[in-house]
Amino acid sequence: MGNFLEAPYLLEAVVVVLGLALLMLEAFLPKADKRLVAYIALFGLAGVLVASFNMKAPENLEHSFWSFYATDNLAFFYKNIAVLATMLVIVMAIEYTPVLEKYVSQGSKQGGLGEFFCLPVFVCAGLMWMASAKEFITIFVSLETVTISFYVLVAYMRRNVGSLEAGVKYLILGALSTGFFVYGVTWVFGLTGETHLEKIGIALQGLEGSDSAVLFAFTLILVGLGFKVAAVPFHVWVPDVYQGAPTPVTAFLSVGSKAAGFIVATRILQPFLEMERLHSSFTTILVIVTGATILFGNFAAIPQTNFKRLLAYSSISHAGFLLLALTCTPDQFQLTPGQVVAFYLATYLLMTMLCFLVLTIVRRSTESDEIAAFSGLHRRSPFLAFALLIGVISLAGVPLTAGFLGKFFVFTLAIDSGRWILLAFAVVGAASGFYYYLKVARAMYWEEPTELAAIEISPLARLALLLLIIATIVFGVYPAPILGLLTN
Amino acid sequence: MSNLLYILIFLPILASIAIALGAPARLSAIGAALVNLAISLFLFASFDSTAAGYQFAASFPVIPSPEISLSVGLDGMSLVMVLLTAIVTLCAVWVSPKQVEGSLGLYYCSSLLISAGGLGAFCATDLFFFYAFHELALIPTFLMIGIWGTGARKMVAWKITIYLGLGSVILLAGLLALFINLGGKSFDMATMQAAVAAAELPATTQAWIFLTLLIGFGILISLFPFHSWAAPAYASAPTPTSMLHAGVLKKFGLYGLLRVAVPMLPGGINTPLPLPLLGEITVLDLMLWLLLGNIIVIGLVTIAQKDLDLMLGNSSVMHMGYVFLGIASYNSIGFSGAVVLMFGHGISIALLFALAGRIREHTGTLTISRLGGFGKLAPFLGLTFAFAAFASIGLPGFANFAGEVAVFLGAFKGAGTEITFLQGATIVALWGVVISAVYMLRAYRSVFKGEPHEGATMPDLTFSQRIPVLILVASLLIVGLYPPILLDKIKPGIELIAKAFAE
Amino acid sequence: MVTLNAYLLVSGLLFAIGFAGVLLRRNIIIIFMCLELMLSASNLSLVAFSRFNTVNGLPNYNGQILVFFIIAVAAAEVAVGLAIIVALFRARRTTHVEDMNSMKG
Amino acid sequence: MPSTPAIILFLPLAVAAFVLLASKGFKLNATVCALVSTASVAITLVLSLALIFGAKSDSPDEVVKLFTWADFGSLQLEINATLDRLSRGMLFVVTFIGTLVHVFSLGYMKDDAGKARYYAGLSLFMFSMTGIVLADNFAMMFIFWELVGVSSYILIGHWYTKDSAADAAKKAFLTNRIGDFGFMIGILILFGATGSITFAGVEQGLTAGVLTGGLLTAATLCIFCGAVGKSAQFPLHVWLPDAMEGPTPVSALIHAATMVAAGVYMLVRVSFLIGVSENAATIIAYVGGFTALIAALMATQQDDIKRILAYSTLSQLGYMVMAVGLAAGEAAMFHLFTHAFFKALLFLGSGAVIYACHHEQDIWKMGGLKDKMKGTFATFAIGTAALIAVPFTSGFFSKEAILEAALHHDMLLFLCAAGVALLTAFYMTRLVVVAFFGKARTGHSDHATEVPMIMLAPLMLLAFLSIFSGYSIIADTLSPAAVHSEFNLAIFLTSLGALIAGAGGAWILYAGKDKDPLNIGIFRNKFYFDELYSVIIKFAQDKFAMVVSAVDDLFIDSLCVNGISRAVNGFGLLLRRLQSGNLQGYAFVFGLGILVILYIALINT
Repeated sequence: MGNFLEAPYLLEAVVVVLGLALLMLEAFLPKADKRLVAYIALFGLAGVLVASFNMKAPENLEHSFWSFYATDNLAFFYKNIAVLATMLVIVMAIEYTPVLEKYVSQGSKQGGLGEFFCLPVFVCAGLMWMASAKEFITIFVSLETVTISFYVLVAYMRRNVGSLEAGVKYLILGALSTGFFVYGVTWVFGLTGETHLEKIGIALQGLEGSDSAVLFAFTLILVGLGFKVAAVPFHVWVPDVYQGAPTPVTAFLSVGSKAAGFIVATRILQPFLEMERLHSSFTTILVIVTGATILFGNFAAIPQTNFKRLLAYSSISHAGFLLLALTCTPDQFQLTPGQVVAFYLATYLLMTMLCFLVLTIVRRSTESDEIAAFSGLHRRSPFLAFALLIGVISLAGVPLTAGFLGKFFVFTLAIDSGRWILLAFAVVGAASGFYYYLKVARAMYWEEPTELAAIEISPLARLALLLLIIATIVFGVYPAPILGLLTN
Repeated sequence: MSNLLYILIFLPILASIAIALGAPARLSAIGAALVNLAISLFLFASFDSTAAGYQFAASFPVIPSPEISLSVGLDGMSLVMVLLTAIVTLCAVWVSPKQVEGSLGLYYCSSLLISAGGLGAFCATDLFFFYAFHELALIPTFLMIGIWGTGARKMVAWKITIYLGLGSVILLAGLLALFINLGGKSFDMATMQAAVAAAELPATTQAWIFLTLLIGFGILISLFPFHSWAAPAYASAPTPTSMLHAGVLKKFGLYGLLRVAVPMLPGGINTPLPLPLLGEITVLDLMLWLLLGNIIVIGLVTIAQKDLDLMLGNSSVMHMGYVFLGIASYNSIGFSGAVVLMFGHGISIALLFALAGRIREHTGTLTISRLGGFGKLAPFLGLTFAFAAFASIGLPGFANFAGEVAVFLGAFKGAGTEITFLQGATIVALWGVVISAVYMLRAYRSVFKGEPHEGATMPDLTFSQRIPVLILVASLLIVGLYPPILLDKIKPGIELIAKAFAE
Repeated sequence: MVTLNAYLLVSGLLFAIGFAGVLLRRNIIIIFMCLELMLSASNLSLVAFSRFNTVNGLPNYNGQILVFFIIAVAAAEVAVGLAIIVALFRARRTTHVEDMNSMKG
Repeated sequence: MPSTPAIILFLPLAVAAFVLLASKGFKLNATVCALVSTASVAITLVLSLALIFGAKSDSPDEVVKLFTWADFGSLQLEINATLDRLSRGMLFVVTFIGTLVHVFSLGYMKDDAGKARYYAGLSLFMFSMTGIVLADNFAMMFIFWELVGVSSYILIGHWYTKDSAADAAKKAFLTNRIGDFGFMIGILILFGATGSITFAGVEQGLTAGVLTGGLLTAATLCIFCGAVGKSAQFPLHVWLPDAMEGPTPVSALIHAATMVAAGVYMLVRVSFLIGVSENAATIIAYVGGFTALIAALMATQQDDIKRILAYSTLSQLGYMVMAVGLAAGEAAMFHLFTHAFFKALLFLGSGAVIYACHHEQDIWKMGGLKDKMKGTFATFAIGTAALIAVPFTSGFFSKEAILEAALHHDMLLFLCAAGVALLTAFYMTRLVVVAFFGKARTGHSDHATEVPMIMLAPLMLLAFLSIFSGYSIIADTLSPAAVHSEFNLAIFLTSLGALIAGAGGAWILYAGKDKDPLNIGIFRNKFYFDELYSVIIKFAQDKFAMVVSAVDDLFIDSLCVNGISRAVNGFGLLLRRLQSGNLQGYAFVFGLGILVILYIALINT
């Protein structure tokens, strides 16, 4: 296995250990402020993040371990996304503590809060493992690690009906999608006798007949993937769960879970798409799903009045743009779909987290997720308003923000691959994006505030917001650092 | 020297950051605008009008592959646009109020960012930044109209933002299609231009891309029938926003057509495309029909307006038709005319909006029937408004005339004895000259001539308020009396563009 | 001799029954059980594939390993799931799906 | 040292700018401004005289290059100065009358609040008019063509707080714009066909025959359109009578002597064009003849002294245009010169009368002025004599030349011209009789006194020229070619007959009357052209514009733009409905999605 101490899987191991240690800490220090757990988690994850940049892929990949553990650029990239997302979620969770206290605590003030800061760490481990998984068993296990942790997180506010309802919906539909996914994997295994993606690819090339069986398996697997990335028609859980879940969890679902879904999708789709005989069928399926996702996500977002729900639909529409990239087979363009998707997700992380962070802070003060709650935010807190403004215009894809570049590359890919109809959908979708994202800006800047009291922001949150704003703008103008991680 | 353009673009941005951090808003904004004007004038003076190609060029690589870099440079055409932006910005900032309801800083920042967007787009020689900078203005405009607009401000701000958003996304699709078809390696415009000959794109492909660009840019320019956002937005927007948007930003689309579509898609203009409802039609013919829509239809709409601000807004839509005509003529005379006309129109409409804004500030209304006799109450206002109105209807001595006359001559250049659609359209378009005189002089007659209404007051401009007005008037007159001051600079660049499709 | 197809047929039936249950039953606990049924369907066909598609005369153990993982994951899922359902019951005094539509649109 | 034409051209511009800046910015005394302006025009007069006398009879026509106004690479638009007999003569007329009007205005506008603005306007006009005269190409011609329009707009609307003046200015400008619309089309067609914008270049192209047939006729008529607007020919004649709202010296200078004659001057400049396009020439001649006739008819029933003169101007311009159409450009120019002198005289004379009567303009409220204003009366009478072509006045010779041209070409036009001559004699006699003879009808005329010398002196100078400018010694200097024709008895008799019949009739009808014994509504109401046009404008423009605006609003904005946005919104609401909140519904969507995807995939393979 080469140099044991430099192997990338150490990162996951450290995260798991960190999570366990935090649980211990929480258990043995019942009187301590639970936020201590969160701060330690933050420091620990920051350490992992720094370490991940120093981690190199092993040069000798002959050991069979590496056949189900990928160490390419994409894997590292997604690991970084996972860690970063988790850190931001924990920051958000700290801001969210008062709300949690209200719906969770029994007896003592912070009773039952500790796990809320520990579980994301385990999710993070699962996400990181997913980034490297290239074999169905690994994929399945890491996927479920993430999903089951999320069941708990979504339903965490056990005295909040919305949170519970969301938890149950997520649970049932998640389990359902797992069922379909596993059944699909079963069929792939039956057809090829393999669970390694690379070997499946080779086996599929040599497969004769059984076209409908392959398509059947592909479709079922697509259900599992579609569920994770929120692709129509497997998106149905998204709005309700996003709305009901605690806001930090929603953010985590929106970024972490989706990112992991996309890296898995990138890896799983590859062997299928390389199958020349059925290439056009697979592509057709993907194109239809993509088109539906873009249209649904964008159009259904238009009439929304709840900001969290709006972000849910936004998440669907971004899934549409990301899927669009995956359907592409570029001819001239120098970035591969996989790179574009990764880049897009990195920018998506920044801007979505920015929005959710502001939402968390505003929620604490207004006790509402409605867009109307943001009325006159500009007067109450110019900084928050500006942060959210940057967040939503980046989501809408206004140039010189990071969000634009993602769309820019996706459009380029679509044109290069001649996906004209999807491009047309994407154009319409992007334009309607201006409509619903700016609804929030409209409320913040045009409307009169209902109250004028300033909103308090903790220094940590302020720092996080500032960093996110700067990153959103800087990467919008100078994306080379992110692209550098993906290409060299 | 080569970094001057970066300073030019980023100074307004830095100034807005400073304002956001607490610097005095008005002072910083005027300071930045003054420095920018000085830089532009310096660039203008030191521009070598014998050399073709980009001058003061500088480049800063952003992504290696596909090659995107923050490269800037000026040829004559962009030089003129930069000068226009700098002049209008200074005046727009200057006429801004000293106090507003809400955040004064945001007010000035928005103006500065709109200006930075314009400057960036005109300076950029990289397609990515050319596009991206223009969009910088979108949100400030949204905020300005939405917060400080008048009338149905929310509705119109909403409309302009969504509409322009749609336009820019379509434009993006067109630009990217162009990029991919020209090799898909580099966004550098010069590189793309060089690839045109080798790419040998099929004429139909070129035509489709051209059409997409025409629609995308067209929405930004308020090309008929994509115009309905413009007039209400300009009418409702705070004065500096109307000045900057109608005066500068709207020219981006036209500039873009000349900079990108025309030279890079030489075969796209005359190839018939099967379009729904229209049958087989070339992009050129389509453009001519639409620009006639601008000139005649919107001209008539302008006549029917009862409010000065809506009238000015519509007139600015209408005049875009002439610039289009200059582009449609497809020769260097027409192109030069288009550029000069852009300059003239930009200045004159900014002046008109500045003066109308002053009236609205005092009277609270711009309904023409409720105003009257202002020439007697405020002679300076009356005189300068007359200058602006005369410029806008294309009288000799003002920059607009030089542009218009070149546009018309361009359309007939080499026509021979055959009157094709281009010439026919030009003749119809000429009637617009009558139309614009009708609405302008009617409005001027009602607002400024005659006896003032009973009890009406209108203080004349103070010394400080006169300065921006005089700057604008002087710009119009200097260019109008001696057009070579611009023409000599733009000639080499324009001829390069004209050559691109002549081959 | 029972063929592979027979196993697959049974597995398919199990899967269909499970899915039908998810669609039709009103009680969340039963729905949850039906979901487990669907996982079992996968397990059954996995084992069948593993047994019939031999590698070098031996069953393909990859499939059986996957079965183990599925069983383990299903157990975890049930643990968490039931906890959530219990919490729901405590908060709402109901486990019927119709009662869960406070969020829609 | 700039060349003489450059000074003549640009001095007035500089003065206009100076006056505007100095009076507005530095509060310079208005009288000083007026004097500066007057001095500048006097200088130009001297210089243009120098040009005339400096030129030898056989010196070639030259084009003095001044500067390139616009260089498009393949096309240069230049500001040059053509110096030939035509332009030298015209230049003299313009600067001479200009000088007199400036001087006259010193008295007339003495107490006007906007004196500085007035003089700035006059200087601007002198600049523009000089530009037209000197133009060697269509572009330059058009530039200055527009500029005279502006100066005319400014000066007609000088008393801008007066509604009628403001309206008249607007009307004049807009009517001219319509003419310019045609003019520009003509220029463009010629440019397109010949590739040149200079007169010489176009002429060369036409000689080579690059443009023939219908398009040539169309181009010529389009060019003629410009003249129709500027020289107020039918159907664009309606602005000129209204333009009398301006100060009277302005009427004399711009709306009688020079600017309105610019159309004729331009037509003579491009006579090479009319020469090759016979159909167009015929139309031009008839438009001229028709205008002359209807204007004369209208003049017979007007009561406002300036309006009578205005219609007379229309009528005389019609004469000139007719002459141009009859290929008698020299005759037209000859009449232009003589007319400039005597009509300026008449206008300034009427200005003196109006000044003396405290801005009373109705001739029926005057009367008996001949004794109170002897000098004015004498000069006015001389002007009238020239206008009605009393033998051996200048008008007699020039009108004779036109009649002769008409006789040789077209009998109908000759009869028309003769009729106009008769009518001219009639209405001018009416004017003189009513205003100057009889007894004072109101206090204003009763208290009228002779005007000061500064106003009377220009009248005398003009009176001198009104008589003698018809004689070769002056006429041949000014006209582009020798114009005196052989004595023709038929014409002489016709002319004389018309004079006697017209003047005699008027004398009999009006001597000693206190109100108009005739009342011919159709003439008095100018054939209802104004009413007709206002109906056309109301419906073809304003109502139509409202309809277009409404359609634009309803169809494009409400239906298309807002409709699409509403449709998208509605679609969004519909999709929202799908999100029912029901868990099993969601599970059902899963299943349905799988089925649909499988169906499509299997159909596809």
